[in-house]
Amino acid sequence: MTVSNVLCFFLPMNVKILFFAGLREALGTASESLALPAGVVTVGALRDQLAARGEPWVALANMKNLRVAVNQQMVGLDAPLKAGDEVAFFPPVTGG
Amino acid sequence: MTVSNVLCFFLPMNVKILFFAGLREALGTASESLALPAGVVTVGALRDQLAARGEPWVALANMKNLRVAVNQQMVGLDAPLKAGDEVAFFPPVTGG
Amino acid sequence: MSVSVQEADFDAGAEIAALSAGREDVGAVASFVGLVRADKQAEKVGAGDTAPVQAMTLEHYPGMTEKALEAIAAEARGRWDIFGVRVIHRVGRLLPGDRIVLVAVASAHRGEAFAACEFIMDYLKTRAPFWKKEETAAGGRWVDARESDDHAAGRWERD
Amino acid sequence: MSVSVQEADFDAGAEIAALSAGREDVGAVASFVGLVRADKQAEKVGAGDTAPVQAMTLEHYPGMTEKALEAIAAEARGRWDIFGVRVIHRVGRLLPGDRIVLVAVASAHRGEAFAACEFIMDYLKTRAPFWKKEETAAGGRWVDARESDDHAAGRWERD
Repeated sequence: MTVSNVLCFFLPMNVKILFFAGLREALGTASESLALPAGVVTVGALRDQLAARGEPWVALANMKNLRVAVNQQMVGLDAPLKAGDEVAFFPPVTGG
Repeated sequence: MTVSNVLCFFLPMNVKILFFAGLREALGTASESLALPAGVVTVGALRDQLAARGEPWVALANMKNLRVAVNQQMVGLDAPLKAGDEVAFFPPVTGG
Repeated sequence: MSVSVQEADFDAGAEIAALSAGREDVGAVASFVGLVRADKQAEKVGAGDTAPVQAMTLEHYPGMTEKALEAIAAEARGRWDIFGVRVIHRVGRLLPGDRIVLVAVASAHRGEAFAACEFIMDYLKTRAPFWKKEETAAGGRWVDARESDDHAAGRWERD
Repeated sequence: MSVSVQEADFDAGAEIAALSAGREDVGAVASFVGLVRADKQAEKVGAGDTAPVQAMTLEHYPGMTEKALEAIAAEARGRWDIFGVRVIHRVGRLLPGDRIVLVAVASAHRGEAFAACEFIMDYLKTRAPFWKKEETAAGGRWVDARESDDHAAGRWERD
Protein backbone atom coordinates (compact mmCIF):
# COMPACT_ATOMS: atom_id res chain seq x y z
CA MET A 1 0.00 0.00 0.00
CA THR A 2 1.46 3.36 -1.00
CA VAL A 3 1.07 6.68 0.80
CA SER A 4 -1.18 8.01 -1.92
CA ASN A 5 -3.53 5.10 -1.40
CA VAL A 6 -3.77 5.93 2.29
CA LEU A 7 -4.57 9.58 1.53
CA CYS A 8 -7.25 8.58 -0.91
CA PHE A 9 -8.87 6.55 1.79
CA PHE A 10 -8.81 9.06 4.64
CA LEU A 11 -9.12 12.54 3.11
CA PRO A 12 -12.66 12.20 1.77
CA MET A 13 -13.91 11.65 5.34
CA ASN A 14 -13.16 15.30 6.14
CA VAL A 15 -15.32 18.37 5.75
CA LYS A 16 -13.84 21.83 5.37
CA ILE A 17 -15.59 24.33 7.63
CA LEU A 18 -15.41 28.11 7.14
CA PHE A 19 -16.54 30.98 9.36
CA PHE A 20 -17.04 34.59 8.29
CA ALA A 21 -17.46 38.10 9.66
CA GLY A 22 -18.66 38.45 13.26
CA LEU A 23 -18.86 34.69 13.68
CA ARG A 24 -15.26 34.30 12.54
CA GLU A 25 -14.20 36.87 15.13
CA ALA A 26 -16.29 35.31 17.91
CA LEU A 27 -14.83 31.85 17.27
CA GLY A 28 -11.30 33.15 16.75
CA THR A 29 -10.84 31.04 13.64
CA ALA A 30 -11.60 31.33 9.95
CA SER A 31 -11.57 27.66 9.00
CA GLU A 32 -10.89 24.13 10.08
CA SER A 33 -10.82 20.68 8.56
CA LEU A 34 -12.80 18.12 10.53
CA ALA A 35 -13.31 14.40 10.17
CA LEU A 36 -17.06 14.14 9.80
CA PRO A 37 -18.22 12.34 12.96
CA ALA A 38 -20.39 9.24 12.50
CA GLY A 39 -24.07 10.13 12.52
CA VAL A 40 -23.55 13.77 11.51
CA VAL A 41 -25.44 13.77 8.23
CA THR A 42 -26.96 17.28 8.16
CA VAL A 43 -25.66 20.83 8.46
CA GLY A 44 -27.71 21.27 11.61
CA ALA A 45 -26.12 18.21 13.23
CA LEU A 46 -22.66 19.58 12.42
CA ARG A 47 -23.63 22.93 13.91
CA ASP A 48 -24.79 21.16 17.12
CA GLN A 49 -21.62 19.08 17.27
CA LEU A 50 -19.46 22.21 17.07
CA ALA A 51 -21.58 24.13 19.56
CA ALA A 52 -21.20 21.27 22.06
CA ARG A 53 -17.49 22.14 22.36
CA GLY A 54 -18.51 24.89 24.81
CA GLU A 55 -17.29 28.51 24.75
CA PRO A 56 -16.87 30.21 22.35
CA TRP A 57 -18.53 27.62 20.10
CA VAL A 58 -21.95 27.93 21.69
CA ALA A 59 -22.23 31.11 19.60
CA LEU A 60 -23.14 28.80 16.71
CA ALA A 61 -26.20 27.57 18.58
CA ASN A 62 -27.16 30.94 20.08
CA MET A 63 -26.88 33.00 16.92
CA LYS A 64 -30.14 34.19 15.50
CA ASN A 65 -30.33 34.03 11.71
CA LEU A 66 -27.27 31.81 11.29
CA ARG A 67 -26.69 31.31 7.57
CA VAL A 68 -25.10 28.22 6.05
CA ALA A 69 -23.65 27.38 2.65
CA VAL A 70 -22.64 23.91 1.50
CA ASN A 71 -20.26 23.83 -1.44
CA GLN A 72 -20.85 27.58 -1.85
CA GLN A 73 -24.65 27.32 -2.15
CA MET A 74 -26.90 28.76 0.56
CA VAL A 75 -28.85 25.95 2.24
CA GLY A 76 -31.04 25.34 5.28
CA LEU A 77 -29.93 23.58 8.48
CA ASP A 78 -31.66 20.40 7.29
CA ALA A 79 -29.42 20.16 4.20
CA PRO A 80 -27.55 16.85 3.89
CA LEU A 81 -23.83 16.73 4.50
CA LYS A 82 -21.27 14.29 3.19
CA ALA A 83 -17.53 13.82 3.44
CA GLY A 84 -15.63 16.19 1.16
CA ASP A 85 -18.15 19.02 1.47
CA GLU A 86 -17.17 22.64 2.10
CA VAL A 87 -19.46 24.05 4.80
CA ALA A 88 -19.59 27.76 5.68
CA PHE A 89 -21.33 29.36 8.66
CA PHE A 90 -21.93 33.12 8.68
CA PRO A 91 -24.28 35.93 9.74
CA PRO A 92 -26.84 37.40 7.30
CA VAL A 93 -25.02 39.11 4.46
CA THR A 94 -24.71 42.91 4.37
CA GLY A 95 -23.00 43.83 1.09
CA GLY A 96 -24.00 46.23 -1.63
CA MET B 1 -46.59 110.73 -29.56
CA THR B 2 -43.22 108.95 -29.91
CA VAL B 3 -42.51 105.77 -31.78
CA SER B 4 -42.08 103.85 -28.56
CA ASN B 5 -45.54 104.88 -27.45
CA VAL B 6 -46.99 103.45 -30.64
CA LEU B 7 -45.17 100.18 -30.15
CA CYS B 8 -46.42 99.92 -26.60
CA PHE B 9 -49.97 100.24 -27.82
CA PHE B 10 -49.89 97.75 -30.68
CA LEU B 11 -47.46 94.98 -29.68
CA PRO B 12 -49.39 93.55 -26.76
CA MET B 13 -52.27 92.71 -29.13
CA ASN B 14 -50.09 90.08 -30.79
CA VAL B 15 -49.52 86.45 -29.95
CA LYS B 16 -46.35 84.65 -30.91
CA ILE B 17 -47.11 81.24 -32.46
CA LEU B 18 -44.55 78.41 -32.72
CA PHE B 19 -44.70 75.10 -34.59
CA PHE B 20 -42.41 72.10 -34.04
CA ALA B 21 -41.31 68.84 -35.63
CA GLY B 22 -43.62 67.26 -38.23
CA LEU B 23 -46.13 70.06 -37.85
CA ARG B 24 -43.45 72.68 -38.51
CA GLU B 25 -42.48 70.82 -41.69
CA ALA B 26 -46.10 70.36 -42.82
CA LEU B 27 -46.84 74.07 -42.38
CA GLY B 28 -43.52 75.19 -43.84
CA THR B 29 -42.96 77.65 -41.02
CA ALA B 30 -41.52 77.59 -37.52
CA SER B 31 -43.19 80.70 -36.10
CA GLU B 32 -45.30 83.73 -36.74
CA SER B 33 -46.56 86.77 -34.89
CA LEU B 34 -50.29 87.31 -35.20
CA ALA B 35 -52.61 90.04 -34.02
CA LEU B 36 -55.07 88.13 -31.88
CA PRO B 37 -58.39 88.36 -33.75
CA ALA B 38 -61.40 89.62 -31.81
CA GLY B 39 -63.33 86.77 -30.22
CA VAL B 40 -60.38 84.36 -30.19
CA VAL B 41 -60.04 83.80 -26.44
CA THR B 42 -58.96 80.14 -26.27
CA VAL B 43 -56.18 78.03 -27.75
CA GLY B 44 -58.81 75.97 -29.58
CA ALA B 45 -60.31 79.06 -31.21
CA LEU B 46 -56.86 80.13 -32.39
CA ARG B 47 -56.23 76.64 -33.80
CA ASP B 48 -59.56 76.82 -35.69
CA GLN B 49 -58.76 80.30 -36.99
CA LEU B 50 -55.41 79.10 -38.37
CA ALA B 51 -56.89 75.92 -39.84
CA ALA B 52 -59.50 78.00 -41.68
CA ARG B 53 -56.71 79.43 -43.86
CA GLY B 54 -56.93 76.26 -45.98
CA GLU B 55 -53.99 74.08 -47.08
CA PRO B 56 -51.59 73.38 -45.50
CA TRP B 57 -53.10 74.85 -42.32
CA VAL B 58 -55.93 72.32 -42.11
CA ALA B 59 -53.27 69.98 -40.74
CA LEU B 60 -53.82 71.78 -37.42
CA ALA B 61 -57.45 70.66 -37.36
CA ASN B 62 -56.83 67.18 -38.77
CA MET B 63 -53.95 66.23 -36.53
CA LYS B 64 -54.73 63.63 -33.93
CA ASN B 65 -53.11 64.24 -30.56
CA LEU B 66 -52.18 67.86 -31.27
CA ARG B 67 -50.33 69.21 -28.26
CA VAL B 68 -50.35 72.86 -27.17
CA ALA B 69 -48.26 74.93 -24.81
CA VAL B 70 -49.07 78.46 -23.69
CA ASN B 71 -46.14 80.41 -22.29
CA GLN B 72 -44.15 77.14 -22.28
CA GLN B 73 -46.64 75.21 -20.18
CA MET B 74 -48.58 72.29 -21.68
CA VAL B 75 -52.32 73.10 -21.73
CA GLY B 76 -55.58 71.83 -23.21
CA LEU B 77 -57.40 73.35 -26.20
CA ASP B 78 -59.82 75.06 -23.82
CA ALA B 79 -57.02 77.07 -22.18
CA PRO B 80 -57.57 80.85 -22.24
CA LEU B 81 -55.48 83.01 -24.52
CA LYS B 82 -54.58 86.66 -24.21
CA ALA B 83 -52.51 89.14 -26.14
CA GLY B 84 -48.80 88.77 -25.45
CA ASP B 85 -48.95 85.00 -25.00
CA GLU B 86 -46.51 82.58 -26.63
CA VAL B 87 -48.48 79.68 -28.11
CA ALA B 88 -46.82 76.51 -29.41
CA PHE B 89 -48.46 73.72 -31.45
CA PHE B 90 -46.67 70.37 -31.81
CA PRO B 91 -47.09 66.59 -32.05
CA PRO B 92 -46.75 64.32 -28.99
CA VAL B 93 -43.19 64.49 -27.70
CA THR B 94 -40.73 61.67 -28.41
CA GLY B 95 -37.52 62.50 -26.57
CA GLY B 96 -35.47 60.49 -24.15
CA MET C 1 -30.48 70.02 -9.32
CA SER C 2 -29.10 70.60 -12.74
CA VAL C 3 -30.54 70.30 -16.22
CA SER C 4 -28.72 70.67 -19.55
CA VAL C 5 -29.88 70.56 -23.16
CA GLN C 6 -26.85 70.39 -25.42
CA GLU C 7 -25.42 69.08 -28.67
CA ALA C 8 -22.27 67.80 -26.98
CA ASP C 9 -21.86 64.28 -25.66
CA PHE C 10 -21.55 63.72 -21.90
CA ASP C 11 -19.41 61.63 -19.54
CA ALA C 12 -21.84 59.56 -17.47
CA GLY C 13 -19.14 58.53 -15.00
CA ALA C 14 -18.11 62.12 -14.29
CA GLU C 15 -21.75 63.19 -13.84
CA ILE C 16 -22.50 60.27 -11.50
CA ALA C 17 -19.35 61.00 -9.49
CA ALA C 18 -20.22 64.71 -9.25
CA LEU C 19 -23.50 63.87 -7.47
CA SER C 20 -21.64 62.42 -4.48
CA ALA C 21 -18.39 64.42 -4.67
CA GLY C 22 -17.44 65.96 -1.33
CA ARG C 23 -20.42 64.39 0.41
CA GLU C 24 -20.60 61.56 2.93
CA ASP C 25 -24.38 61.18 3.05
CA VAL C 26 -24.95 59.79 -0.45
CA GLY C 27 -25.34 56.02 -0.33
CA ALA C 28 -26.91 55.48 -3.73
CA VAL C 29 -26.72 56.93 -7.24
CA ALA C 30 -29.16 55.44 -9.75
CA SER C 31 -28.72 56.46 -13.35
CA PHE C 32 -29.96 55.89 -16.85
CA VAL C 33 -28.35 56.39 -20.24
CA GLY C 34 -30.51 56.29 -23.36
CA LEU C 35 -28.90 55.59 -26.74
CA VAL C 36 -29.81 55.68 -30.44
CA ARG C 37 -30.78 52.21 -31.64
CA ALA C 38 -30.32 51.29 -35.30
CA ASP C 39 -33.22 48.84 -35.16
CA LYS C 40 -35.73 51.39 -33.95
CA GLN C 41 -37.42 51.97 -37.28
CA ALA C 42 -37.96 48.27 -37.92
CA GLU C 43 -40.07 48.04 -34.82
CA LYS C 44 -42.22 51.00 -35.80
CA VAL C 45 -43.16 50.19 -39.35
CA GLY C 46 -43.83 46.48 -38.97
CA ALA C 47 -42.13 43.27 -39.93
CA GLY C 48 -42.16 44.12 -43.63
CA ASP C 49 -39.84 47.10 -43.29
CA THR C 50 -36.58 46.58 -41.49
CA ALA C 51 -34.70 49.61 -42.80
CA PRO C 52 -32.10 50.36 -40.14
CA VAL C 53 -31.83 53.85 -38.67
CA GLN C 54 -28.79 55.59 -40.14
CA ALA C 55 -29.10 58.76 -38.09
CA MET C 56 -31.50 60.62 -35.85
CA THR C 57 -32.15 64.33 -35.43
CA LEU C 58 -33.46 65.65 -32.14
CA GLU C 59 -35.46 68.87 -32.22
CA HIS C 60 -36.55 70.70 -29.08
CA TYR C 61 -38.41 73.79 -27.90
CA PRO C 62 -35.69 76.05 -26.49
CA GLY C 63 -36.75 77.56 -23.19
CA MET C 64 -39.71 75.32 -22.58
CA THR C 65 -37.55 72.19 -22.65
CA GLU C 66 -35.35 73.38 -19.81
CA LYS C 67 -38.40 74.53 -17.82
CA ALA C 68 -40.12 71.17 -18.34
CA LEU C 69 -37.03 69.24 -17.24
CA GLU C 70 -36.61 71.46 -14.18
CA ALA C 71 -40.27 70.92 -13.31
CA ILE C 72 -39.92 67.14 -13.66
CA ALA C 73 -36.82 67.12 -11.44
CA ALA C 74 -38.56 69.33 -8.87
CA GLU C 75 -41.55 66.99 -8.86
CA ALA C 76 -39.19 64.07 -8.15
CA ARG C 77 -37.59 65.98 -5.27
CA GLY C 78 -41.05 66.57 -3.85
CA ARG C 79 -41.92 62.89 -3.97
CA TRP C 80 -38.69 61.29 -2.73
CA ASP C 81 -35.96 62.19 -0.27
CA ILE C 82 -33.23 62.70 -2.84
CA PHE C 83 -30.12 64.89 -2.65
CA GLY C 84 -29.31 65.65 -6.26
CA VAL C 85 -30.59 65.22 -9.81
CA ARG C 86 -28.66 65.56 -13.05
CA VAL C 87 -30.43 65.52 -16.43
CA ILE C 88 -28.59 65.93 -19.73
CA HIS C 89 -30.49 65.65 -23.02
CA ARG C 90 -28.72 65.98 -26.35
CA VAL C 91 -30.19 67.66 -29.44
CA GLY C 92 -29.11 67.78 -33.07
CA ARG C 93 -28.01 64.92 -35.29
CA LEU C 94 -26.98 61.65 -33.63
CA LEU C 95 -25.84 58.27 -34.96
CA PRO C 96 -26.70 54.73 -33.83
CA GLY C 97 -24.88 53.96 -30.59
CA ASP C 98 -24.72 57.65 -29.63
CA ARG C 99 -25.88 58.66 -26.16
CA ILE C 100 -29.11 60.70 -26.12
CA VAL C 101 -29.99 61.25 -22.49
CA LEU C 102 -28.62 60.89 -18.98
CA VAL C 103 -30.67 60.93 -15.79
CA ALA C 104 -28.82 60.41 -12.50
CA VAL C 105 -30.26 60.69 -8.99
CA ALA C 106 -28.41 60.64 -5.65
CA SER C 107 -30.01 59.61 -2.38
CA ALA C 108 -29.16 57.97 0.93
CA HIS C 109 -30.97 54.79 -0.11
CA ARG C 110 -31.24 52.84 -3.33
CA GLY C 111 -35.04 52.51 -3.35
CA GLU C 112 -35.55 56.25 -3.54
CA ALA C 113 -32.75 56.75 -6.07
CA PHE C 114 -34.15 54.09 -8.41
CA ALA C 115 -37.75 55.26 -8.13
CA ALA C 116 -36.90 58.92 -8.74
CA CYS C 117 -34.63 58.08 -11.69
CA GLU C 118 -37.27 55.95 -13.38
CA PHE C 119 -39.96 58.55 -12.63
CA ILE C 120 -37.90 61.31 -14.23
CA MET C 121 -37.28 59.21 -17.37
CA ASP C 122 -40.97 58.31 -17.67
CA TYR C 123 -42.08 61.92 -17.29
CA LEU C 124 -39.35 63.22 -19.58
CA LYS C 125 -40.62 60.87 -22.29
CA THR C 126 -44.12 62.37 -22.17
CA ARG C 127 -43.67 65.95 -20.89
CA ALA C 128 -40.42 67.33 -22.23
CA PRO C 129 -40.69 68.91 -25.70
CA PHE C 130 -38.21 66.84 -27.73
CA TRP C 131 -38.98 65.25 -31.09
CA LYS C 132 -36.97 62.61 -32.93
CA LYS C 133 -36.69 62.30 -36.69
CA GLU C 134 -35.13 59.09 -37.95
CA GLU C 135 -33.23 58.78 -41.21
CA THR C 136 -33.26 55.47 -43.05
CA ALA C 137 -32.39 54.55 -46.63
CA ALA C 138 -36.09 55.18 -47.32
CA GLY C 139 -35.90 58.80 -46.13
CA GLY C 140 -36.70 60.77 -42.98
CA ARG C 141 -39.55 60.01 -40.64
CA TRP C 142 -40.76 61.59 -37.41
CA VAL C 143 -40.97 59.04 -34.63
CA ASP C 144 -44.47 58.37 -33.36
CA ALA C 145 -45.12 58.69 -29.66
CA ARG C 146 -45.42 55.32 -27.97
CA GLU C 147 -48.51 54.40 -26.02
CA SER C 148 -46.24 52.44 -23.69
CA ASP C 149 -44.57 55.73 -22.71
CA ASP C 150 -47.91 57.26 -21.73
CA HIS C 151 -48.61 54.09 -19.79
CA ALA C 152 -45.22 54.25 -18.04
CA ALA C 153 -45.79 57.88 -17.01
CA GLY C 154 -49.33 57.02 -15.92
CA ARG C 155 -47.95 54.62 -13.29
CA TRP C 156 -46.83 57.61 -11.24
CA GLU C 157 -50.16 59.46 -11.29
CA ARG C 158 -51.62 59.95 -7.87
CA ASP C 159 -55.23 59.08 -7.26
CA MET D 1 -22.16 39.04 -18.41
CA SER D 2 -19.29 39.97 -16.18
CA VAL D 3 -18.77 39.96 -12.45
CA SER D 4 -15.76 41.27 -10.52
CA VAL D 5 -14.88 41.28 -6.82
CA GLN D 6 -11.92 43.56 -6.29
CA GLU D 7 -10.18 45.98 -3.95
CA ALA D 8 -9.65 48.56 -6.69
CA ASP D 9 -12.07 51.38 -7.43
CA PHE D 10 -13.99 51.38 -10.73
CA ASP D 11 -14.92 53.88 -13.45
CA ALA D 12 -18.71 53.76 -13.74
CA GLY D 13 -18.73 55.73 -16.98
CA ALA D 14 -16.29 53.36 -18.68
CA GLU D 15 -18.26 50.32 -17.53
CA ILE D 16 -21.57 51.82 -18.70
CA ALA D 17 -20.04 52.73 -22.06
CA ALA D 18 -18.56 49.22 -22.47
CA LEU D 19 -22.04 47.69 -22.29
CA SER D 20 -23.10 49.43 -25.52
CA ALA D 21 -19.71 49.76 -27.25
CA GLY D 22 -19.77 48.56 -30.84
CA ARG D 23 -23.49 47.75 -30.66
CA GLU D 24 -26.47 49.48 -32.28
CA ASP D 25 -29.23 47.54 -30.50
CA VAL D 26 -28.73 48.92 -26.98
CA GLY D 27 -31.26 51.65 -26.27
CA ALA D 28 -30.97 51.74 -22.48
CA VAL D 29 -28.35 51.28 -19.79
CA ALA D 30 -29.62 51.47 -16.21
CA SER D 31 -27.02 51.53 -13.50
CA PHE D 32 -26.49 51.83 -9.79
CA VAL D 33 -23.54 52.95 -7.71
CA GLY D 34 -23.54 52.29 -3.96
CA LEU D 35 -21.28 54.35 -1.70
CA VAL D 36 -20.06 54.38 1.91
CA ARG D 37 -22.16 56.76 3.99
CA ALA D 38 -20.65 58.39 7.07
CA ASP D 39 -24.04 58.60 8.75
CA LYS D 40 -24.81 54.91 8.49
CA GLN D 41 -23.97 54.04 12.08
CA ALA D 42 -26.18 56.78 13.47
CA GLU D 43 -29.18 55.20 11.86
CA LYS D 44 -28.40 51.76 13.25
CA VAL D 45 -27.80 52.50 16.91
CA GLY D 46 -30.58 54.97 17.54
CA ALA D 47 -30.88 58.69 18.08
CA GLY D 48 -28.64 58.66 21.12
CA ASP D 49 -25.53 57.56 19.22
CA THR D 50 -24.55 59.53 16.19
CA ALA D 51 -20.93 58.45 15.91
CA PRO D 52 -20.05 58.90 12.24
CA VAL D 53 -18.54 56.03 10.29
CA GLN D 54 -14.81 56.68 9.81
CA ALA D 55 -14.14 53.63 7.65
CA MET D 56 -15.71 50.37 6.57
CA THR D 57 -14.15 46.97 5.90
CA LEU D 58 -15.83 44.60 3.47
CA GLU D 59 -15.22 40.89 3.96
CA HIS D 60 -16.36 38.28 1.47
CA TYR D 61 -16.35 34.53 0.81
CA PRO D 62 -13.92 34.09 -2.09
CA GLY D 63 -15.29 31.73 -4.68
CA MET D 64 -18.85 31.68 -3.43
CA THR D 65 -19.20 35.43 -3.87
CA GLU D 66 -18.42 35.27 -7.58
CA LYS D 67 -20.72 32.27 -8.03
CA ALA D 68 -23.55 34.02 -6.20
CA LEU D 69 -23.17 37.17 -8.30
CA GLU D 70 -23.05 35.13 -11.54
CA ALA D 71 -26.19 33.28 -10.45
CA ILE D 72 -27.99 36.56 -9.68
CA ALA D 73 -27.02 38.00 -13.08
CA ALA D 74 -28.11 34.80 -14.83
CA GLU D 75 -31.44 34.92 -13.02
CA ALA D 76 -31.93 38.49 -14.28
CA ARG D 77 -31.15 37.42 -17.84
CA GLY D 78 -33.76 34.70 -17.54
CA ARG D 79 -36.41 37.14 -16.39
CA TRP D 80 -35.82 40.07 -18.74
CA ASP D 81 -34.66 40.55 -22.30
CA ILE D 82 -31.33 42.17 -21.46
CA PHE D 83 -28.11 42.21 -23.46
CA GLY D 84 -25.42 42.67 -20.87
CA VAL D 85 -24.83 42.88 -17.14
CA ARG D 86 -21.83 44.27 -15.28
CA VAL D 87 -21.39 43.84 -11.54
CA ILE D 88 -18.37 45.13 -9.62
CA HIS D 89 -18.20 44.82 -5.85
CA ARG D 90 -15.27 46.13 -3.86
CA VAL D 91 -13.80 44.46 -0.77
CA GLY D 92 -11.28 45.61 1.80
CA ARG D 93 -11.15 48.91 3.69
CA LEU D 94 -13.19 51.83 2.31
CA LEU D 95 -13.79 55.38 3.49
CA PRO D 96 -16.96 57.51 3.52
CA GLY D 97 -17.74 58.62 -0.01
CA ASP D 98 -15.94 55.63 -1.55
CA ARG D 99 -17.76 53.58 -4.15
CA ILE D 100 -18.71 50.05 -2.98
CA VAL D 101 -20.70 48.50 -5.80
CA LEU D 102 -21.69 49.01 -9.42
CA VAL D 103 -24.52 47.24 -11.20
CA ALA D 104 -25.18 48.17 -14.84
CA VAL D 105 -27.63 46.54 -17.24
CA ALA D 106 -28.04 47.09 -21.00
CA SER D 107 -31.26 46.41 -22.88
CA ALA D 108 -33.22 47.67 -25.87
CA HIS D 109 -35.78 49.32 -23.58
CA ARG D 110 -35.56 51.23 -20.34
CA GLY D 111 -38.23 49.29 -18.46
CA GLU D 112 -36.30 46.04 -18.67
CA ALA D 113 -32.96 47.71 -17.91
CA PHE D 114 -34.33 49.41 -14.77
CA ALA D 115 -36.14 46.31 -13.50
CA ALA D 116 -33.16 44.01 -13.99
CA CYS D 117 -30.76 46.50 -12.39
CA GLU D 118 -32.94 46.93 -9.30
CA PHE D 119 -33.54 43.17 -9.11
CA ILE D 120 -29.81 42.46 -9.16
CA MET D 121 -29.14 45.01 -6.40
CA ASP D 122 -31.94 43.63 -4.23
CA TYR D 123 -30.75 40.04 -4.64
CA LEU D 124 -27.10 40.99 -4.18
CA LYS D 125 -28.02 42.57 -0.82
CA THR D 126 -29.50 39.32 0.48
CA ARG D 127 -27.73 36.53 -1.44
CA ALA D 128 -24.13 37.55 -2.07
CA PRO D 129 -21.74 36.73 0.81
CA PHE D 130 -20.35 40.14 1.73
CA TRP D 131 -20.19 41.55 5.25
CA LYS D 132 -19.54 45.12 6.31
CA LYS D 133 -17.73 46.15 9.48
CA GLU D 134 -17.99 49.83 10.37
CA GLU D 135 -15.36 51.74 12.31
CA THR D 136 -16.42 54.65 14.47
CA ALA D 137 -14.69 56.51 17.28
CA ALA D 138 -16.43 53.97 19.56
CA GLY D 139 -14.78 51.00 17.82
CA GLY D 140 -15.65 48.44 15.17
CA ARG D 141 -19.10 47.00 14.64
CA TRP D 142 -20.48 44.47 12.17
CA VAL D 143 -23.44 45.89 10.30
CA ASP D 144 -26.74 44.17 10.98
CA ALA D 145 -28.74 42.91 8.04
CA ARG D 146 -31.71 45.13 7.27
CA GLU D 147 -35.20 43.74 7.23
CA SER D 148 -35.96 46.22 4.45
CA ASP D 149 -33.41 44.42 2.26
CA ASP D 150 -35.18 41.09 2.75
CA HIS D 151 -38.42 42.87 1.94
CA ALA D 152 -36.94 44.41 -1.22
CA ALA D 153 -35.67 41.04 -2.45
CA GLY D 154 -39.00 39.46 -1.57
CA ARG D 155 -40.76 41.73 -4.07
CA TRP D 156 -39.25 39.65 -6.87
CA GLU D 157 -40.33 36.24 -5.56
CA ARG D 158 -42.64 34.41 -7.89
CA ASP D 159 -45.82 32.93 -6.53
